[in-house]
Formats: sequence, structure tokens, C-alpha cells
Amino acid sequence: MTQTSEPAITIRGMNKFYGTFHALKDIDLTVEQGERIVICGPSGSGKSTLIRCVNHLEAHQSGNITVLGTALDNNIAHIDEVRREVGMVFQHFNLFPHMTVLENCALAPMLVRKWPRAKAEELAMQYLEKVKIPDQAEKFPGQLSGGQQQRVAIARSLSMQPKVLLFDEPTSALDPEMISEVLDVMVSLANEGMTMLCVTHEMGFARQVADRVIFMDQGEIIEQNPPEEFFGNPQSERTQKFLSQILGH
Amino acid sequence: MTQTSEPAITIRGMNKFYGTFHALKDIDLTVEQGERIVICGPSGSGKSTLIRCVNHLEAHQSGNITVLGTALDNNIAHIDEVRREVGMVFQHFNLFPHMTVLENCALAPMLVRKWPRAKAEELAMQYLEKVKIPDQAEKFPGQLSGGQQQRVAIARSLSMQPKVLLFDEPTSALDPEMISEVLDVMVSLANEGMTMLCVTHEMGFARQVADRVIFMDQGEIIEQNPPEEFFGNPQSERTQKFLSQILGH
Amino acid sequence: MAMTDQMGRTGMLAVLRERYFSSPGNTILSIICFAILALIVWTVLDWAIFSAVFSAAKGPGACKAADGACWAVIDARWQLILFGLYPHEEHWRSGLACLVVVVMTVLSCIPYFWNGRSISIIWIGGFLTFYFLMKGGIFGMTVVDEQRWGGLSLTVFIFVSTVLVGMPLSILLALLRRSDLPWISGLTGIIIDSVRSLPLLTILFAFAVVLPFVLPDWASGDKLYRAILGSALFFAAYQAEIIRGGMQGVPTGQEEAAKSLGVRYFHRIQRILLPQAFKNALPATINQFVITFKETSLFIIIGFFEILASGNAAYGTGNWTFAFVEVYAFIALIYFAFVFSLSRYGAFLERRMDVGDQ
Amino acid sequence: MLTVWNNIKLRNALLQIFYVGGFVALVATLIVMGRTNLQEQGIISGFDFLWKSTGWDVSFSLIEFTSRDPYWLVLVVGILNTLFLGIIGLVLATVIGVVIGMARTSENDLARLLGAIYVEVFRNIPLIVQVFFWYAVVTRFPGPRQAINLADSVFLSSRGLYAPGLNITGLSAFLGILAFLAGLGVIVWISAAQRFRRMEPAHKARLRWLILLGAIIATGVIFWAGRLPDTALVSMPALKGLNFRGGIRISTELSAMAISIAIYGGAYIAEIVRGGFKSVGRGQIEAAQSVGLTNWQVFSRVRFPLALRAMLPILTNQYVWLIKATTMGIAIGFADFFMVVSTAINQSGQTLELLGILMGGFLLINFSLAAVLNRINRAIALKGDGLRS
Amino acid sequence: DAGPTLKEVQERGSLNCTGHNGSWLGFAEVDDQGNWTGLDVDLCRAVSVAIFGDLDSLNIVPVSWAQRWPSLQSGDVDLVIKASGGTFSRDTELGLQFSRPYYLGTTVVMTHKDLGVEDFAGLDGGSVCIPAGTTIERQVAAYADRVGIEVESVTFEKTEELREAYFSKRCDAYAQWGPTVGIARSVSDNPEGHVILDDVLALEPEVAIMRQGDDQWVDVVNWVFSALWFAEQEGVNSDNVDEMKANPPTAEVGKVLGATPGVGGPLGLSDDWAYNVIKHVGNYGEIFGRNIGEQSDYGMPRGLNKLWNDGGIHYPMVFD
Ligand SMILES: Nc1ncnc2c1ncn2[C@@H]1O[C@H](COP(=O)(O)OP(=O)(O)OP(=O)(O)O)[C@@H](O)[C@H]1O
Ligand SMILES: Nc1ncnc2c1ncn2[C@@H]1O[C@H](COP(=O)(O)OP(=O)(O)OP(=O)(O)O)[C@@H](O)[C@H]1O
Ligand SMILES: [Mg+2]
Ligand SMILES: [Mg+2]
Repeated sequence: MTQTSEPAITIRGMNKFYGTFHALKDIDLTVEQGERIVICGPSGSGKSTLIRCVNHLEAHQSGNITVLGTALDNNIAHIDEVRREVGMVFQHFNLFPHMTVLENCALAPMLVRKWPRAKAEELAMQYLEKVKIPDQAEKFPGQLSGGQQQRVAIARSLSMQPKVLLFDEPTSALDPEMISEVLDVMVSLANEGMTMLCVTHEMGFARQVADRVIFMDQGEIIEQNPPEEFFGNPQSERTQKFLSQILGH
Repeated sequence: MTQTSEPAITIRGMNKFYGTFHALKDIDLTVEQGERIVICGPSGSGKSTLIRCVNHLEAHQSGNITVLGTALDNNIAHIDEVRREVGMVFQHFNLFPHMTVLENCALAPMLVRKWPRAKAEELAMQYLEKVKIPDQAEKFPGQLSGGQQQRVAIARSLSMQPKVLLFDEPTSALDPEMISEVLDVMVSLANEGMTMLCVTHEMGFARQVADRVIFMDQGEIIEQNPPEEFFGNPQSERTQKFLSQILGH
Repeated sequence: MAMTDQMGRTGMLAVLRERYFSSPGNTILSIICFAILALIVWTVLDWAIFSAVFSAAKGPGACKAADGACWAVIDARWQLILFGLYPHEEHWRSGLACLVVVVMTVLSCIPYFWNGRSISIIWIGGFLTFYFLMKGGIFGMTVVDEQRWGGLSLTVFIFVSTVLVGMPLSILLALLRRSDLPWISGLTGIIIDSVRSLPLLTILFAFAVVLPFVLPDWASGDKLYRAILGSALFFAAYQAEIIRGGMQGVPTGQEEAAKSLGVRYFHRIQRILLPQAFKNALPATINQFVITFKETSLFIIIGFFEILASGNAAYGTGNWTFAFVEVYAFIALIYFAFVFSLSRYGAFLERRMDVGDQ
Repeated sequence: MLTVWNNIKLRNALLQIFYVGGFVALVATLIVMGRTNLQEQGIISGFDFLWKSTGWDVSFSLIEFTSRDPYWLVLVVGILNTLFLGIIGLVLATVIGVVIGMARTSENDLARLLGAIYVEVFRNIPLIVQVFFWYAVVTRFPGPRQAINLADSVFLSSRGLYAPGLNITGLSAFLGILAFLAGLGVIVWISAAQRFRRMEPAHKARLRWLILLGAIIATGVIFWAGRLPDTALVSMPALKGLNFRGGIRISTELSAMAISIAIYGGAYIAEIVRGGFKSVGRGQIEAAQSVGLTNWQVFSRVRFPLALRAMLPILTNQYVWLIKATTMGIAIGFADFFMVVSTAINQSGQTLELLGILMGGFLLINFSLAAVLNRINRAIALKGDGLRS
Repeated sequence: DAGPTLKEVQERGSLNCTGHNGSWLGFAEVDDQGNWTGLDVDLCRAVSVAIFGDLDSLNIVPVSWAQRWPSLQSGDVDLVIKASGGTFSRDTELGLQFSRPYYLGTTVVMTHKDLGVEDFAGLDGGSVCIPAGTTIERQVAAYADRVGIEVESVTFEKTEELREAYFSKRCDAYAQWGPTVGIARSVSDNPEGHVILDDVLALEPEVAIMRQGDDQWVDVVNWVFSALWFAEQEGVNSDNVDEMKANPPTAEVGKVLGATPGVGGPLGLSDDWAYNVIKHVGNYGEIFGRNIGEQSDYGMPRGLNKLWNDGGIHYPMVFD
């Protein structure tokens, strides 16, 4: 399906409306395979909307999105194809509360990839080990701390062996102590070469792993640059203002 | 009712029980007029309970509380009197969701002070300007961001032209960007000489405006000192531990 | 605001005093309540037990002479009440069938069996056993037409099959109603609201009596099944709204998470949405069961010998006509036993789920 | 074919067309089949019978009705009776529900206990049993000749309650009451509607009094216009023959039904009210207290309006359900819509047509009720919730 | 020959006839074993026995009052014998047809003795308990009109509620179908405390009711009824029917009982149908006696429902 040379995500002239509200305006964005991108911007700027369009949780109204060579168009089969290859981690974890951690992770491989339970659970355990909570496998999400839950959510995404991972503010619902444990996992994923699109305000993380930082405001991409340049020499005024606020206190 | 010389709040040997749980133990506290006090302490230490006793949202079981010369005793008229002169800002804003911002602010002056609507609204607009959101006056609370809602809550308190303002963790339910806009308003109030009793963990704010910082633990006032001394040279071990935690990350 | 005595003084006596005799007004109120209660209890006991006639052996005359209840009518006619018009020699089958349903209900109340497979096996198996016991035609049992079914087993049959048919239908309706496609959700909404605006009686009447005029002969089926279909539709319209409420309680993030894992619609519904929705909807669902069970009594209007009609027939004969209160009381007790255990069980479930939740 | 099925837009369109089209086709087929089947059987079908006289009487009617009047009129009588009973029942049930619901949320132990007992008892006894019970109670009053007599003008007996009334036509009585209710409705509207919220409170109060006065005057005028010729304006009940004549009478059937619905519905509404008040956050109440509002102001300005918003959607369902409960009237012989229709079915044999009318009538009543309440609900719904906290 | 309905019944192997949802005293009741009894039920039974020759082929379908016409029209039942009178509109508009009357019902009024009311006119201003949804409502209204009084009608769906309401003095009077009033009085606590007024508000001939368009089916029912009266007239009953068949007193009796052929073929039945009916169900007098007459709990006098030669109105057609 994918050739190594082609970009992981290509967005061309994409527009998104909620009713009459113009949420994303003429977005152009190309993400190469293995690239790690951090998206930031003020609240309501359309960051979540952008990455939700990438796996078609939101339908866009015009323009093209191609993910791993598959165009997101009216064809339902294409959507399914993209979702199989793109994982997503949410701000509020969205674990399935009525299933154990292991079941959470093994569910999709069993249903979507049609793997036998044994194989799915074996793999799920591997990923739970990777996020360092194999011992919690039999617990229910409600019994875990926020940080643990988010790590389970990451393991759940990984269990589908996605080629691209999307993160929507994965640490912003966590207590300060737990943020670092989740960031650690994300850093290690980044170091392994996973293609990542990450909405976050953790600027430390951005500095450490991002290949590119994208700043959005009012539905537009205002600026995109490697982190050194982005933080060191922000070009637009809005970016400067935002950075001063966010790094300020 | 009030003479300028007497203290705004006097608490003497006050005890408060929830059922059999001893929530506040022998509290003694005097707040002068125009004084700005910050209360901090670990969760469950009785900070909220203390300030809620000041406007009788909680009844105390023994000891005396006198606010602006009025004793909080069995007399209902006294309670009403105190509440007219003491404003309170809550952690979760507690705006009235079925009224516009303007109505939220004008309600109490109209009902309690029996002002005509025009006068009440005019004054409310003044205070909305003070907290920098006059343009939101006709919106409903549900349509505002958290920071805006908290500023409305402050304006609502101010509309009753209180002599004392109580704050119960006014910024802890807010996103980082919004914290500063609320703190700004609070700082400007402090600078205008409002008597303030403020439960908060914003130590920057405490350093900047507090006349005195009070540290509570397990229902007792452990330490009270001006901020320089409180932060620079905390006396009790518990205070030290708490400060190291809170300033740590 | 005086310091009240917080500690000590626990124990029954103190609690009683605190609760009921804390002030003169309180005391008077308590005494009045107690007196009323005692009066009611005494009157009922006297009527139902002390002055009552229990045996039918002495005939109705003994009842007319006594002050209390005439349970003799139950003694004489209980088979009619419980089994209706079912052939007398075959009553054991009807009784056994009821037992099957009770066992089936009890089994499905045990958490151990709470998975799709076991539940389906229990219900479908139990239901088929029930059906063939009642209907006969296999293992040399004589065939008994639905026309002759009656009494408790008919009531139970109506209830169980209403729920069995209505439940899947309600899920379908709930899903259709929350569909993204405006025409589908709109039309489903109209259907649901219309059914809910109608009295059940009119729906039963329409299905039992009117449908045969409208359907071709081969499609009409037995009157009983038509009526059950109507009652299932009515149940489904209410239950659909309950389930939809439960679905709204499931955060949208759940479905989004499943979508982003590539899980298809059917599996999302089955594995993610419905389990959580049902949990949210449980109290209301139990309540709906109770209401549905009570409403089986309306089948009398379209000529079925369910338990209320059997009751009518039980006192509807020359020498027992005066004893209808006792018959109603007996039937009310049967209803109560069922309804009460259902609601107790519902309360138990709720508590159980709350514990699992944390 | 595969591509068509995979194309979201096409697929959605097809699904909707099949669903709606299928439903329409199904209904149409049923209607056509029904018509042909009936015609084959030689059963006279159609609504001609509506213009024939009934030949039977109804026991309670708001408008003039005799056995010589046609079927359509008896149906109107039934609908009016259902509405009449429904309105009385709903209003009383709401009053009881609010009182009991408040009791259940109060801090007084005993009040809570009594509220709980009330709810548990009256909710768990089937309505039909309660109807019989209250009917038994109201018919246990002494006979007309031994009626309980209040100042020779109000009589309470097993035939119902007799009170002095006006000698006016039933229609004008109905219209008059309607006019009065409309006045009350406008007052409620003024109190709640968006467009009047900026009005000065004193001004608003004056306006409300004016409207009330207007409504009373209008009612009076309508009553006056509907005077029966050659009678005194006020008619006093007096014993004549076996019963009272004159005055207005609240029949035992009506009162038993109204009491039952009020008490039974009250138990359910109490639970809704309790839920509504529980859903009001402690914080809002404390905020209101801390700006110095009195207890009553906290209740009327904050607690009640917020609780009402939480209650209204569920209340709508409950109301629809209570309206349907009026069909129990048939058990004790109150001539509600359902009973009138089933009598008509028996007398005329026009089962299908009358059943259709019955269903149509209930759809109409309940849909308009739900529409009105939903409109109110939308008008007062909290704005902007959901997007941000 | 057999008409469509008879053919259908014979093919099905059972006759579907109306019962009641619950109990209609004396006419359709259920005994301790769950078997139907009663005058109406026995007449259904007679028709069924005439067709099939045994007692097992009758299928009683319980239906409510409101359901009886739709059930008949939709084919749920073949025959309505449910204390229902023959009326103009039922005949002409509902597409139904009737058998000969099998019972002459009168609508009468019972009042409490202590009211001192002597005739219907004395009820002026009073209230009358009336069963809901029956012709009686109409009859009371018409009769009150005729004697020029005003009465309040209080209607109930169920007979027992109606009775309760009357006995609890909710109503001054109780207007009902004659037998039901008689039964109500006989089972009440003090039968002497109530008087049945002499006024006959209406006369209702109760008939068996069938769908229009099958005359042969009407013939079957009519001749079954005739056989019942004929047997009573000739002194044939279930005890002596065998002997009567062996040695018929008259040629006509012999023919009816099937000793000589000819009575079955034209109806599409077997020749011994009448014999079977009398053997299994008894003659009209027996049916009346055991269900509502002297041998029953109700002890109703036969009154008008006697045979013609005893001063009543029933008579058989000629089996010729
Ligand atoms: N379902 C929706 N319907 C209508 N408007 C929406 C919807 N979801 C988002 N919006 C609007 O679209 C805009 C962009 O929203 P989005 O959630 O993408 O912002 P964001 O950058 O992720 O903000 P945040 O940092 O608060 O998460 C906002 O103005 C929001 O109000
Ligand atoms: N209504 C109540 N009933 C019983 N106990 C209560 C109640 N409110 C508070 N408490 C208890 O009183 C103690 C003090 O509570 P309080 O809310 O004043 O703490 P706090 O210092 O404000 O903590 P936090 O920082 O978490 O707000 C806590 O242990 C709490 O559990
Ligand atoms: Mg976002
Ligand atoms: Mg606190």
C-alpha cells in the first residue's frame, strides 16, 4: 500500500466547516514518513480539528487529504484503510471502561485484523510492557491513575501496529506528577522513528523530539519551523505573543 | 455599621464540626480593613471551611465570628447583613446559567439593595468593564470561557459593592492561559485596597500582593507571616515541607 | 449555634428519640402516624386472617356468614386462576412451563451467565421449552391451541415474549433514531413518538382486531401473536428512548476511540456502545419491565384469558359472585410478588454496578 | 455495485430513500389492502355514520348533548371531557408533585419520610386499583336526601358535589374558562419570556395585574353573553325528586378520576421534582446566598428556575402519559374520549373508523401537548452549555 | 349442500364460537376445571355437535363485547352467540345476518325497595346504573324520554362493578338485561331489599349472528335451534333419546333423530345430527334449566321463553 518514498500525510487546500463556522482554512501540510510534528496554538484555533480530519473523525468539506497513499474521499473502504494504519491518543484517554486493560488493547486487533485472541493478547502484552504497565493488564481502567490510563491508551493504539500516531493534548488532563511518565513513553516512541502528529503545549517535549513545530491560529497554519527556529526566532507576531504567554508563567 | 478603626473580621476560638469530624480547631484570626490575606495549605486542611464560615455558608459550633462589627450568631438578620457586605468568588465560578452575564451581576443589587434595574445594570456594566469583559454582557455563562466566567463571578461580587472579598481557589479550575487574566484582575483589586481573604496556591500572587500568608493544616492555623518571611524563612516543619512541594515543580 | 452534643448517644433508643420524639410537634406527628399504621395493620390482619374462611369444603354459605375474607373461593378456583382454560388433565404442563420461566429468569439474573452466549441460550432455550410444553405436539403431548392458554402462564408468556421481541426492536429503533442521516432519525422519531402518544389499549386493539382486515390471510397469524407484536412495539418505543438515553450517557470519546482503532460500525455498537448504554439505562429498564408486566392485564380487553380474565371467571359463577375482592387480592399478590422481586433485583444490580465502577 | 455501496454520499442517500420509501409503501399497502378487504366483505366503510344520531346519552358533558345528536358531536364531547379531566388532573398532580417533591428534598427527617412513603405507596399501586378506591370513597358519602349541607348552597353527597353555578350555556362556560386560562398563560409568558426579561420589575408586576384584570373581565363578558334566557343568573342547587337540580355539579366519576390521576401522577411528578432539585448544583445556591439573597429569593430566582429546566423534558413525557391514563375512566364510567369511542364502536360497529379517530385524537392531543412543552423547554434551555464548561 | 362456512368449519375440524373475556353469568361461565358452561355456550355446543357428532370439536374463543363484530368479520369466529340482539344497523350496515331468536331478553329496572319507587316514572332525577357500550343505554334514554322524566345514566364497563355500584347505592336503579338483573338480585345479600319494576324498557330478541352471504350456514344454525325446541315439544331429552330413536313415537321424530334418512343431506350434515345434539347437549328445556333455570344457582323462571304450547314464544319449524 505504501511506498517508503511517498509522504505519510499530504493535505492540500483543505477546508472544514462546522455549519457556517469556518474551522480550518486552506490547510496545506505534508508529513514525511518518520517525521515528528508538534502542533500548538491558542484554544479554539483548530488543532484538534486538524488531526481529527486526518483519520476522518471529522469529514472535511473541500481539498484533499491523502494518508499513506490512500485518499480520504467518499469511499468508505478508504476510510477504514486509513484508520487501520493511523492510531490516535486522546486527551481524556477514552479507554473502554467495561473492559480490562488487556481487553482494551486486544479488542481492535481481534475485530479488525481478525487475529485469534491468543495472538492479539500476546502482542498487546508486548505493548503494555513497552509503556511499562504489564502488571496492570487485568485491571479495569477505572482502577488506574490518569498517567497509567494514558499509557494504556497509547498501548492500545500501538496494538494495531499503526504507521502514524496522532496525539491530541495527551498530557493536559493529567496531574503534574503524571505528565512526565507519559512524555517518557512518547519520547521513546519518537526515538524509534514513529511518524507522529502531536497537539501539545509541552514545549520541552517539542524541543526535544519535534522535527517541526506548527503554530495555528483561527483555523490557519501561521508558522511551521524546526523547534530551534520556532522558539528562538518566531516569525509572526501572533506566535511571539502566544509563546510569551505559554512560557511566561 | 462599620467604623474605620475596627477590624474587618475577628474570629475568636472558633470550632467547626462536620458531624463528629473536627474540621476547624480553635481558630483565632483578625483581619484589618484593607488587609490582603492569602491562605494556603494541603488539601483537606480546612481552608475552604474557614472562609465559608466568614459569610456563614457553614455554621460554626463554638467561638465568635464578627464581620464588620456584626456578630454571626443566631440572628438571621445579622447573617443577611454580613452577606450583603462580604462577596465571595468560588473555585467553579457558580454563575447562574439561566441569566445573562449582566443579569448575573445586576440581580443581587436589584433584589437586595432594591435598586431600580437601570441603576443596577449601569453599575454592573462598570464592574464588567473593570474586569475587561463589557462586550460579553448579553451572553450566557455557558457561552464563555473559564477565565471569562471567573471574571464575571468577580464582577458579580463587586456589584454588591462589598467591603470584604473572599476567594476560594479562584484560579484552580482554569487553563494556564486563563489563570493570568484572572490574577490580573485580582491584583488590580488588591491594589485598590479591597479587603481580601484569598485561598490560593498561586504563590506568585501571594508574594506580589499579600500582607500576610496563612498556612493551615488539619484544621489549625499553623503559621501566619508576611510573604517575605513566610517564603524566605518558614518556621514550622510542615510549612517547609508544603512549600517545597508546591514550589517544587 | 450552640455546641451540640456530637459524640455518644448512639444505639437504637437514642436514634429513635432523635428521629421521632425530638420535639413535641415531632412526637405528636409520630404518634398519629403510628396510630394510623396500627389501625390499618389490624384491620387488614383481621379481615385477611382472623375472621377469614379458608376452606371451600363448607361452601360459599360459610363465607357469607363470616365477617372476614372468603379465601374459600381461591381454594375452590385456584386452578382456574392459575391455568385459565388450559385443559384440566394437562395443567401440569402449564405449571411446569411457568416453572421453566422462573428458572430462566433466575438464571439470567446470576452474573455468571452474563455474556451474550449464555443469555441467548438460556432465553431462547427456556422460551422454546416453555412454548412446546404449552403447545404440545411433540413427545406425545396433545396439542393445546393458543386459544386455550390462560392464567399465569399466559401472562408470563405475554410478558416474556413482549420483552424478547421488543428488546431487539428497541435497540434497532434507538440506533435508527440517533442515526446521522436526518431522514432516518426524523422518521424514526415520528414513529416512536406516535406510538408513545397512544394508549396501549388502542394499539392492542388495532393489532388484534384490525390487522386481520388489513393483512392477507397467510400473514395474519394467530391473534395472540399479533397482540404480542403490538405490545412489543409499544414496549420498544418506550425502551428505545431509555436506551437512547443510556447511549447519550456514553461519552462520544468512546465511539471516537473505537473509530480511530478502525473498529467497524457493527462492532462499535455491539462491543463498545451497547454494553455501556445498557449499564446506564438499567434502572429505567427495570422500571419499564415492571410497567410492562403490569400492562399485560390489558390483554383481557381483546379476549385473552390472562390472569385477570381468569380471575374474573373465577368469581363469575353463581355461587362465588360476591367474592371478587378476595380474587382481586389474590391476583394482586401474584403481581406484587413479581413486580417486587423485579424492583429489588434492579436495586441490587444498581448497587453492584456502582461498586464495580469506582 | 460495490463502488456504489462504498460511496458514502450515495449510500446515505440510498439508505434514507429505502427507509422512508419502505415505510410509506408499507403504510399505503396496509391502507389499500384494508379498503379492498372491507369492500369485499360488503361492510359499509366510511365516515357517513358520523352524521347519524347516536340514540344514547353520555353521563358528563361540557357542552349540550342529547341522544338525538350525531356521532361527531359525541366524539367532541369525549375529547373535551378528556381534555377537561386531563387539565384538572395535570394541574393537581403537578401541585401535589411539587409539594411532595419539595418535602423529599427538605432537611426535615419526618417530611422526607412522609414524602417517601407517599411516593412508594401511590406509585406502586396500579392506577386502576386507585381509581376504584377513590371511587368507592367518593360514593360512600350519604345519599342526596341526607347530603352534607353547607349554608344551603353547597351539597356534598354520593351523587357528587353541588355548588351554586351560573345559568349559562356549557359552551360559554368552557370558553370563559379558556379565556381566563389564556390570561394566566400570558402572565406566565411575560414572566418567563426572553423578550420581557429586561422590563423593570415594578412595571412587570403592574402589567401582570392588568392582564389578570383583563382576563377576569373577559371571562365575565363571555359568561354574560352565554346566559340562558329567562333564568336567574345564579342557579342554586336544590333537592328535587331523587336528586339535586340546578347549580354546578362535580360528578363523583369526574372527581374520582381527577383525584386518582392527581395522586398517582403526583407520586411520579414528585420524583421528577426531586430529581430536578437535586440536579441544581450546591454551588449556585451558595453563590446566591453569598450575594445576600434571602431564602425565598434563592429559591425563586435560582433553585426553582434551574430545577425547572432539568425537569421539563421528563415532565413532558409524564404529562403525555397521564393524559393517556384518562382512558381508565372507562372503568368507573367517566365519559372520556376512550369510553365514548368504545361505546360508539359497540353501538355503530364502525370499528376501524372509530379506532382510527381514537388514535388520531390521542396523537393530536399528545403531540400538541408535547409540542407546547418542547417549545417552552427550548425557550428556557440554558444557552451555550456543552461547548465549554 | 354445505356452504362455504360449513365447508371451512368441516375442513378445519372445529367450530369457532364466541365465549366471554371472563364471565357472563349464566350464559358463558367457566367451571372449576376450566370448561365453558352457560346457555350461549351450550347453543354453540349444539351447533358443533350437529356438525361433528362429538363434544370435542367446539373451540370457544373468548372475545370482549367490543370485539365481537370485528372477530366475526375477520373470520376469527364462525358464529356469534353472545347475548346479542338482532338490530337494524347490525343487519344492514355491519353486513351481518341472524338466526331465529333463541332467547327473549327484556330490559328491566331494579331499584332499592326503601326508595319507595313504584314505577319507572318515579325515578325522575335519579341515577341509573347502565352497562357501558350496550343497547341498554339507548333503551333507558328512549324510555325516560317516553315517560317524560330525566335520569342520570351512570355507565360501567364490567357487570360486577355495575352491580357493586348499585348495591353500594351509587345508583338508585339498575337497568340491565332481565336475566342479569334477576341473577344479581338472587345472589345479593338481601334479595328482598330490591324490587324489579314492572316496566319493560325494551324487548331484545337474542339471536345467533353470522356473516352475510352464506345462507346455508344460517340454515344450519336455525335448524339446530329448531331441533332443540322440537325435541322439547316431543318430550325427547338426552336420557330417552336412544329409546326414542329406536322406537320413534311419530314418523317425524324418527326422521329428525335420523332413524329414517333425509334430515342430514340437504344441510350438508350426517343424518343423525339431531340425535347427536340431543344426546350430548339435551333439548332446549334442559339447556335452559341447567344454566339459568330451576336447576342452576340462579333459578330464573322461564317466562316468555317457554314453548308455544306452554304459553311461551318458542316453537320449532316443521321438519318436513
Ligand atoms: N462539533 C463542533 N461543532 C461546532 N463547532 C465546533 C465543534 N468542534 C469544534 N468546534 C469549533 O471549532 C473551533 C476549533 O476547535 P478545536 O477543538 O479544533 O480547537 P483546538 O485548537 O483543539 O482548541 P483546544 O486547545 O481548546 O482543544 C473552535 O472554535 C470550536 O468552537
Ligand atoms: N460538608 C462536609 N461534610 C463533612 N465533611 C466535610 C464537609 N466539607 C468538608 N469536609 C471535610 O472537612 C475538611 C476540610 O475541608 P475543606 O474543604 O475546608 O478543605 P480545603 O483545605 O479547602 O481543601 P481543598 O484544598 O481540597 O479545597 C476535609 O477533611 C473535608 O473532608
Ligand atoms: Mg483541542
Ligand atoms: Mg477547598
